[in-house]
This record gives sequence, structure tokens and C-alpha cells, in this order.
Amino acid sequence: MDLLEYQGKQVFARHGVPVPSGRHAQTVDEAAAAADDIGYPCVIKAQVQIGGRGKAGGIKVAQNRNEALEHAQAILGMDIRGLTVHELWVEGASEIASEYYASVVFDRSAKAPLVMLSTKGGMDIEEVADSDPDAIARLHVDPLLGFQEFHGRRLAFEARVDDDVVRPVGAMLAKLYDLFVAEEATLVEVNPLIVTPERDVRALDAKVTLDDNALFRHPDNAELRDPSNEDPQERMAKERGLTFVKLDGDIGILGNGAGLVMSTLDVVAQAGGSPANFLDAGGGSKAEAITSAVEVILSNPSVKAVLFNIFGGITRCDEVARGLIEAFDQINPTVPFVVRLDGTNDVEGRKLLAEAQLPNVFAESTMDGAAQKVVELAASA
Amino acid sequence: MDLLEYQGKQVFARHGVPVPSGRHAQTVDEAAAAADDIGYPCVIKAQVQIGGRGKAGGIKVAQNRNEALEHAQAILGMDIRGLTVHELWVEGASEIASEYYASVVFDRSAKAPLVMLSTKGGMDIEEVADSDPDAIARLHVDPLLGFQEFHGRRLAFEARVDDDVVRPVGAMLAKLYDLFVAEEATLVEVNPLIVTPERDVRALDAKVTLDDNALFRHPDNAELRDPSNEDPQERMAKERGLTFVKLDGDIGILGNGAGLVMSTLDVVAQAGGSPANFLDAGGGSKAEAITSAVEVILSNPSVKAVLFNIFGGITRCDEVARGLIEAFDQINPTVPFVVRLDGTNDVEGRKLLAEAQLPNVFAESTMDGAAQKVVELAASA
Amino acid sequence: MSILVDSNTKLVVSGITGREGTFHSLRNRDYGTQVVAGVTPGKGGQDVEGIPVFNTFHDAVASTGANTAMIFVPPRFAADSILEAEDAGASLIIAITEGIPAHDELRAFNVIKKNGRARLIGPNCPGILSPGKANVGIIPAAFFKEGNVGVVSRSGTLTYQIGNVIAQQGFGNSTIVGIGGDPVPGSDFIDIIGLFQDDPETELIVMCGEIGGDAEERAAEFIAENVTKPVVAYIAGFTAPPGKTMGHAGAIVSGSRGTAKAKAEALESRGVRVGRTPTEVAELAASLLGAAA
Amino acid sequence: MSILVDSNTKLVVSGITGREGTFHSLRNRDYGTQVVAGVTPGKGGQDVEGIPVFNTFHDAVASTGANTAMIFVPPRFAADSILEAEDAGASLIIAITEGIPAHDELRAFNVIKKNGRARLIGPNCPGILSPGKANVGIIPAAFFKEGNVGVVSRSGTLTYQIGNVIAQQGFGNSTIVGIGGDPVPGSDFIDIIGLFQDDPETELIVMCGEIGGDAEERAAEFIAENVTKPVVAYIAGFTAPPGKTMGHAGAIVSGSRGTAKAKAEALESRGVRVGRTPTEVAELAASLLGAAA
Repeated sequence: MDLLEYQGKQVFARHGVPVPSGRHAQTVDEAAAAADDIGYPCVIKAQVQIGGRGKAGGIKVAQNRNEALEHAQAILGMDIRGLTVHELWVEGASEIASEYYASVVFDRSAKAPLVMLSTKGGMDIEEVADSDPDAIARLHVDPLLGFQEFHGRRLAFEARVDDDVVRPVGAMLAKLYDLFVAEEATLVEVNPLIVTPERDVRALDAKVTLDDNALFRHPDNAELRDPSNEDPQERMAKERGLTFVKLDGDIGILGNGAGLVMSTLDVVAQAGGSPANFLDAGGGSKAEAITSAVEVILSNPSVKAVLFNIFGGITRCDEVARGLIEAFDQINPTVPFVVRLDGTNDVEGRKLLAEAQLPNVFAESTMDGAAQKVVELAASA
Repeated sequence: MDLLEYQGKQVFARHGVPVPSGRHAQTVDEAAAAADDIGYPCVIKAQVQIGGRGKAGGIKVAQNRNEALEHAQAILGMDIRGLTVHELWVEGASEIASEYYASVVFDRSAKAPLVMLSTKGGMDIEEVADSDPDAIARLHVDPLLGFQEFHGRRLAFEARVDDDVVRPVGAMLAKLYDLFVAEEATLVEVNPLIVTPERDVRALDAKVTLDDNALFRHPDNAELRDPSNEDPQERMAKERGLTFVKLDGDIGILGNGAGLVMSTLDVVAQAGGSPANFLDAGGGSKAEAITSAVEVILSNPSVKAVLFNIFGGITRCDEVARGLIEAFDQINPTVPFVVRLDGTNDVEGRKLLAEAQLPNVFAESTMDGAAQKVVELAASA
Repeated sequence: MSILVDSNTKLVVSGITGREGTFHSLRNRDYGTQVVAGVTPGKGGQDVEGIPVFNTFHDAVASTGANTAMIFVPPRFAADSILEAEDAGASLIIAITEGIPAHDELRAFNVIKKNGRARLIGPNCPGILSPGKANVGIIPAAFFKEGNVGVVSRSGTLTYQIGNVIAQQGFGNSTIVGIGGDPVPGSDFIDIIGLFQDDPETELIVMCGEIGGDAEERAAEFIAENVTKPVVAYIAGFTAPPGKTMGHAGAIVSGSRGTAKAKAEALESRGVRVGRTPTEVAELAASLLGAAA
Repeated sequence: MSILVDSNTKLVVSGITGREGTFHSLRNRDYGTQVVAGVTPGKGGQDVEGIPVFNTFHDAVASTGANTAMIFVPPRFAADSILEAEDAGASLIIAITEGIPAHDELRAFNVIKKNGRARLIGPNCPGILSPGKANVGIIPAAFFKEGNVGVVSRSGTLTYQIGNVIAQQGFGNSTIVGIGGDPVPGSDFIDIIGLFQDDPETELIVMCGEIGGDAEERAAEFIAENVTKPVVAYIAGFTAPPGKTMGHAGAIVSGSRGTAKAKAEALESRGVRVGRTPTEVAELAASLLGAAA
């Protein structure tokens, strides 16, 4: 789960990472009140999870109440690269002497947290990594030992931060690491981490990704929401416990097992089709789950045809057939379905389907054949 | 630093270890008020750091206010094996279905924390260890991994606690371990750990020893005091930064380095003398430290003679001599001093002493000779 | 021969008294696997159709000599169970559980690595099948027979799909290893491919990768330097959009990293044949084996 | 020969810019020790009478090839400095600092042990002197000369006392190792005695123990099984009362454990000669060496 900037900053504050003081706002009036409260100059910031907010006009400095009103008005409702701004964060403007970059990431390769620090803050760190890799100091932390003071010193000296902020920058890295562990994050990023003319060190932005699998241990975090980033179809799938990703095409896909579904998308694409979604019905799916999944797939009006690709292991093909029959009973879909059932109880499953004589349902015996068929059907729909 | 029971229980409560609710009292009236507040029956407990309080009459159950007054009166001021009771802890009486024992100790041999659990609670655990060692389940914890849930289960099953309290007993062990680490304790002991008839699990006693070297990180703990256990001479030495232990004899001892001082005590004892103290003036002691140490030694009226045993390494013998001369100047001691100076700048030190012509100061060239001499002087004083 | 599990495997299952745990433990036993014990705290002394249940892994190992542990408990308890199995002396730990918190996995992985006593497979994996010898986990054994193709995969059903096509071509398997789809798998492609390289029965290795991470790229380098047997690979997720987790916690393209294209190129540049569909993988495997035979 | 420090020692000192750190670093250099670097965060680029100072151990090791670290920083910073030295690749770390929190020591000890890359001596120790070769720490070298007596001790000044009496008898030392008086010493008697056993120059071993812990008892067992050279022991604290810490954090008799009497008996029962006074130890050593010569 990706947190919005203001949510990340609230987590930062809880762990003692210094951030500018600010307030959350959802309306123009709230924003102006927040700005009055914080004082001028202040910054009005669009809360959407996407880079380049500044360039898109989503971050503006207000020198007075009129400007605050004007900027809040302009930013709320703005579309930034496909996301609509529903929330603002208003914070005191910071004077900036230096901009650094700091992050803690879950390095899958090294199987250890990786802490990074650079004096090239305020820009896209992937670009810095490509153009000037030595500008980023990196250090893996043994997760059993944790982040030690010497790690902070080493990164700060290696990144060549100003001598007088070696200690506070090291201390901030230690807090970011603690937060990373305590909140079970997979990414904590500060860009820019600023030094003020008074030589205070502060996080001017906050990017935090939390591990969904660990949210049960963090009920407060589990409550956090990003209204700009919630697709109604994905929410519906989530509520039904389905693993679902929305895509741009017109062929609905259902399979069992993440790898098989990914592979199905690829085979459909190779056959010239365009998948409308990724939907993993999971291992051991029962009929109800299948019925429920069909509803989710068909809630997308772009879908012109649906492919079921099942290789039964724990999943039983007869259960899948029963679920599909039930779905037809309830929803009476108008788009054609191509169904490939293989593996556990495949004979029974195919028999059930044949007997049900569902309209517009085509059985195929191979994955490749099924993909061909569904692409043809979608094209002629 | 050893905590009193009530101090330990307050630390327990802070870490979520269940304890009976109670209140601290220093007078009979406070105790009665506390008892009224807690309700009857309640227990009035002497707060001194020594075993066998119950047998000595230092723990009594009060059924009503009159009994509370009576017990508080009896216990306050009581002498329990040499310690005077200045403080009481009044807590609600607990019904007891089972008495267990639990502890976390710093195992120097294994260089790891050792967690112990036994169903033979309420008795001297060293006796249990001798008579029935299998009755104690033991488990070393890797300090880098910490106490895991399976550790708690394993100890609980191995100790054969009642099935229905395996989980809460394991959970209490986890909390005791966390406390041990978080407060930097070297011992955390619960004896008895009780199970009530309602099957609640609770710490009925609390013994906590904190690491003095870590108190700088725990300012609240550093404030804790045990008025029954403070020797004025030891306090004086502590305030002056000296490493001092009071003993029963009549020969004051000063040396540099803990091992050498311990060895000096042994050699004096072998020569038939009886040391009045252990005093390590430390490495690199300057003249003022020596002067200050002489004051501490002589503040004990039992002292009949004093032995200086210095083998200079970082410590310079001339500094020691200067300190002693200064002490004579300020305090004008009447007891004889035997001084053995060897090592760094020993020639200069001996020369300074000879020139100062201090009354009753005898120079000796060996440790053994010096011990002989001081024993003779003390015997004839 | 085969790798990791065989007739010497003595299996202890944590979570054996749960519905899924019981079902698959018994299926594994029916297949011929020696399922010697189960672990469920508080149910020590009971049994599951003759398989004795213990309160702790330590009791189970001490009483039965179990050498392999299967973890079937819910995600909240899984890392603890893995660490307990390791502490009790299991030398192979196979974690089926899906949805374990990433930091739990990280801790378990690093403890096991530092102690150097056990090998972890999974979590979030279907287990290991050595056809004709032992099955530990949830792989449907009916689709596979003994043979000389070693399979290692990040995905369960995709493995069945590929294995099935290979079987239809007449070939069997030495061992099928599911390493799982999580960000921190206990064993990587290179660990398992190294074992297949040393296994006399295995003549060809099939690896099924997917988007996310760089395990396939590292495998490519490892293969170039250490593997003399033919390797055929498949990578799922060519059409996956960046930034979206495709079902497996580990299957995500971040920025320009972890794409199927980059993985396939890394493998092909080091001489590994990459099939574009499961069918193509099976055909490649069959043609290589045919040539070898 | 000698053990641990010699003419190949290249020393880096953390806390070199402190008063004591400077004083002893220069004394060690004056003795002939190669003091190649110092570490003080923020003072990188400066020097202490020609010894270059670095911000981190990593910089110091990379620039100078230092192989041995001496820790001279205050207790609050010492464990961090020890861990930094280990991380930077120092293979021998000698921690002089007194008063390090016990849990910090525990952590540092366990990290070093698990990683298996470095040996820690101390903390709260006077260091190591190999007369005529190198002196690392605060042992006053003037009292010792080259010879064949290896000394290992929990106490500083007591070592000087015993070493001095031995020197007066005409004998010298291969190496003198202070393992320190803390509850969790990085190296124990058995570690050092094992090194002396393997050191051709050492013909007799003197160990100075004291009350507290069971390091002497474990040493007795180790000696009985592994040591062929004569060992003479001294134990301080026969008259120490139970429950009182005698100067060293590790020197405390708890209940019936850790008494000097029990230690002396354990050693004597395994053939180690125990002197009752420092003088007696020196006499025993002299008589054994005289007999050996």
C-alpha cells in the first residue's frame, strides 16, 4: 500500500523524523483555514501518488490568504497524469540551503534492507543512478543487527553531506530505518531531504510503501485511504477477496494461480488480443468464488469476451464449471465465454458444462487454442 | 542496581506484564489509606532487598483497616536481616491456584540471555535447581534474534504448566524478555508467577537488577532509590567517583586496579588482618583523587591502619605520594599508614614521601611486606 | 536420484490439524511420503489418522527423527513456525503458506542463512515433488511421472501446465521444485539449479520465472558459469503493466527493472533457450532431450 | 614468536584525538608498534603527530591496510565503534574502554561471533603486549622483557604485579594479554590459552583469574584436555563477600557461584598449580621454568 505524502509525513512525525508542520484539507475553505493557521508563506500541495506534481502545477506557494484560496481552487479537482486531486496538504514554506535524497528499500536481491543517501536531492533518483551512480552512497543493513550509528556516519561521509550535518543526517537515516522496520514498510523515501539556512535537517517529501501482508499488525495504517487512486472495479474485487488487476483491453481473463494467469495474458496478447484484467481465482476456488469473479469481470463494460483458463491442481474443474453455470443463472451474460478446463476433475467439469448447454460458451482443450478462440470472438463482437 | 519489589512491579506494568494493583506507602497512615483504596483483603509488604521477608514477618494480609494499621505499624522500622524497613507496598490479595517461577538472566557463560520457567514456584529456586534440576525448563535466546513465540511455547510445554495457561505464560515470558532488553536489566525474576482460580496469570513478586553502566540511557531508572540499602560511606565514595565496597574489618585498603586491590585484601587476610574496605583508586589517579579517597577510608571509625598498595602503570607513583601528602595536610590522620609504591615514577614517589616526613607513614618495598606491616600496626593500635 | 525430497524424507507438518493441513498431509502420505509427525501447540498426544501430533517441533524431531518440515500454518504464525523448525534441527523446511509479512520473511531468511543448518523452500510455494519417491506440498502428483527433467518454478499452476505439456510429449521429471512467488524466497533459482546440475538423474532443467526482482538474471549468470546441462526457460508476464503486483507479492515491475523482456534477454544472451509460451517450452525441452537421447 | 600482536600489527585507533587516546597511541608507537591510522568522525584529514585521522574505520582500513583496531572511545560509543571496526574488516579488535553497557557488549560479542571474521579482546582491558615487538593498549612496557612466559589476565595492575615479580626472577614474556574484567569478554581464558599452547615461544602460561563467572572453571577443563605446557594460576578475591561487585563489573560472587575457592579447586583438580599470592605465583613459575630449562 502506497501512502500519500501527508500520510507518510504523519508516520514520519510519529517516529521522530523532522517534517515541516502542516495540515490536511479537502476543500478550498479548509485549505485557506489551514494556511491561516500555519502562516505565510505556505505551500499548497496536491495529494496524489505520482511524480511530477510540481511540474503539473500541483504544488504552489501562497504568500497570503487570497493566494491560498486561489491555489486550492486551482489544484482541487485537477487531473495529474490520470489522477484526480481530492486532497491537499498545506504546510509552512521551508527555506532550502541544500537538497539531499534518502531512502530505505527492501532489496530483494541482497535479501536485506538497502539504505541510500545522496546530495543530489530533488531530482529523479533513477536518473541520478544512471548518470552519476557514485553520487549515491549505498549500504545494506543486516536485518538481525539493525541500523547502527556507524552506518549513518559512513553513509553521510561517503555521500559527502556538509560536515556540520553529518550527525543529524545520520540520525535521520537511523529513524527512517526504525520506521521502515516498525511499520513494516517496503519503501521509505525522502526526496528532497533538506538542510535549511539555520542548518536544520527536514523531510520535505515522504514516500512510504507498506507491506499489505503486515497490515493486520498495524490497524491504524490499514485504515489509511487514497481516494484518488481507487478504481471501483479493483475495490469490488478486493472486497470479494479476489486477486485482480485492471488492464486496458477488452478480453476478460480468469485463471487459477498467478503465474498461469500472467502466462494467459501473454498468450492472449501473442494471439493478437488485449486483456481487460488479471484475475487469479486462487488455489482451491469453490463455485461461489467463481460466480463472484464473473461478476467482477463483467462489471467492466469494455469486456467483449471472457477466457477461463484453469489447470486444476487443488482447484477442481467441476467446481469451476458449477461456478460458471451459477453465474450464468444469476447474471445471464451476453458476451461469449471460452473455457479451457484441464487437471483435477477435468472430465467431470467438461461434462457439467456440456450438459448445461450455456449459450455462447465455447469449450477448448488447450491453452493456446482457447486464446486463439477468445481473440477471434472479441474481434468479431 | 537492584530494584525494590514495588519499583520492579512498576517497571513490569510499564511493559504490560500483569501485576496486582498496589500502592506505595512510607507511613502507617499512607499504608492504611492505600489499603482502603485497594480494598480488603490486601497485603502489606516490607520493601527491602532480601529474601525471606515473609518468614521474618515482613509480609502480612490485612482483612480490614484495623489490621492494615496494625501490620503497617509492625512492619515499618522492622529489621529484616540487617535491613531497616522504610517503605511498604500495599496490594490487593491474590487468590492462588498455582505458583510458578520465571526469570530472564544474563548468562555470562553462554554469553546469551537465559530464560527459565518452573512450576516449582514460591520457593528458593537455587534449592530447586539442586534438588530437582529437571523441574526447571531453560532456554538460551540468541540476542540478535530475540525471544520468539516458539520459545515461550517450548518453555511452557517443557515446564509442564497447565495446558490452559501455556499461551499466557509464554506471552508473559516474551514480555519479561522485552523488558530485560529494553530496560537493560541483568536479571528479571518473578517468584511466584501465579495462576489465579480465574486462570489469570500474574507476577506476584518482582526482582529486577539493572545494569549500572546503562543507566545513562534510562534517566527514570537512574532516579530510583532504596533508602534501606544505602550505606553513607558507600554513598560518599560513589559521589566522589571511587570504586568502593565496605567490609567488616579494621584495615583501610587503597590500591589501583580492581584485581590488585582484591589481591591486596587476600594478602592482608593471609597475614592475619581484616580489611575494612575495598577501594580501587582506578587507573591514572591524580593527587586529588587520592586525597579524596583517604577521606572516604577514614570516615569509617573502625579503621585502625591504612595500606596503600600501588603498582603504577598509567598511575604515577609521584601523583599518589602528592595526594597522600595533601591528605595529611588537610585531615591530619591519627592512624598509621603503610605505603608501597612500585612501578611508574616509583623513585620520585618514594622520594617525595621521604622528604615530607609524614608522621606514622611507613614505606615498604613489597606487597607481602606491606601487608605484614599493616597487620602488625592494626593489631597494636 | 532426485533432489531435496525422496524416500529418506521424514516429514513433520506444522498445522497438520487444520483442514488444508490434514488434507495435504494425508495426500502426501498416500503418495508414499514418510509423514512421521505433526505439530500443533496444545494438541500434543493426539494423532491425525495415525500420524502423531506434538506440541513443539523439538518434541516431534526428538521422537520421530523427522528431517524435513512442511509449514502449513496461517501467515501470522508462519515465520515463527519456520524458525522453530530450524531451531529443532530440520534440515529442509518447505513453507507453503501464502501471505507472510515481508519483514517476517526477511528475518527468517537471514536467521537460517547465518546459522547455516537448514535450507528453506518457499514460502508461498506449492512444495516439492520427486515423482515415484516423495511429494511434499500441494503439487497434484497425478500429472507427473519419473523422468529426467528437473523443474524449478516461481509459480504453481504454471508449473503444472508446463509439466503437463512435457508429460504429453512422453517425458517425466526428476524433481519439481516450487520456490514460490514471494519477494524473499528461501531458495533461489541458482540454489536449485545447482542441485539439478549435480543430480545424475536430471538431464535437462526447466526454469519458470516471472516478472519482478532479478532472480532470473542472476540465474542466467550462474548457468553461464556453472551449468553444463541444457536449460530451457519460461518467463511469465510480458504484458504486465509496471507498478502493479500480478498476484504474487514478488511479481511486480518497478520502473525499468524486473521486466519479462529483460529477463528473457539475460537468459538468451547466456545460451538459455527461452520459450514464449508453455507449449513452446515443452517443445524446446522435447527437442533437446530427443537430441540428447 | 608471540601471539595476537607483533611486528605485522598495523594499528588503527578509534578515539585517537582524545587526551588518553593520543597519549597511549603515541606511547604504543614509541614502543615500535605500527600505528597507521586513527578514527574520529569529523576529523578526517587531520593527523596526530603524523598519524593520519579518518572519519570512518572503512576509510582508515582502505587507506592504510590496518588489520588491528584499538577502541579508546567513551563507553556510550564503544560498542558502535567495535562493530564499525569489525564491519571495516579489522581482524583483531582490542577494546580498552571501561564501563560499556552489558547489553551493548552482548550484542557486539554475538555479532562478531556469528560473522566469524574478527577476534575481540576486552572490553575493559589493558590491551596486549608482545615485548620487543608491539604494544597495543596501556600496559606499561618498561616492566616486561622478551621471554617465554605467556600471561593472560582479567586484571591490569595485578598482571603488572605478577609480571614484575616474574621479571625479578629473571624471566620474560612472549605475550601478555589482558582479557578484561567485564561480564562478557570478547575472548576468554580458553581462547588465549589455546593460542599460547600453539605458540612455539611460550613455554609456560600464567593465568590471573578473579571471582565471578565460570571462565576459570571452563579454562580448567580446557587445560586438562588440550594444554601440554605447564600452567600456573592465580585467583584474586578469596576474601570477597558475596553479592558485592569488586571493582570489575564481572567480579561478583552470586550465591555459591563464582568464588575464588571453587575456581582454585577446579584448576588444582586438573593439575594446574595455583599460587596463593602473586609472589607465590612467580615462584611457582620460576621453579617450573627452572626445571624445564
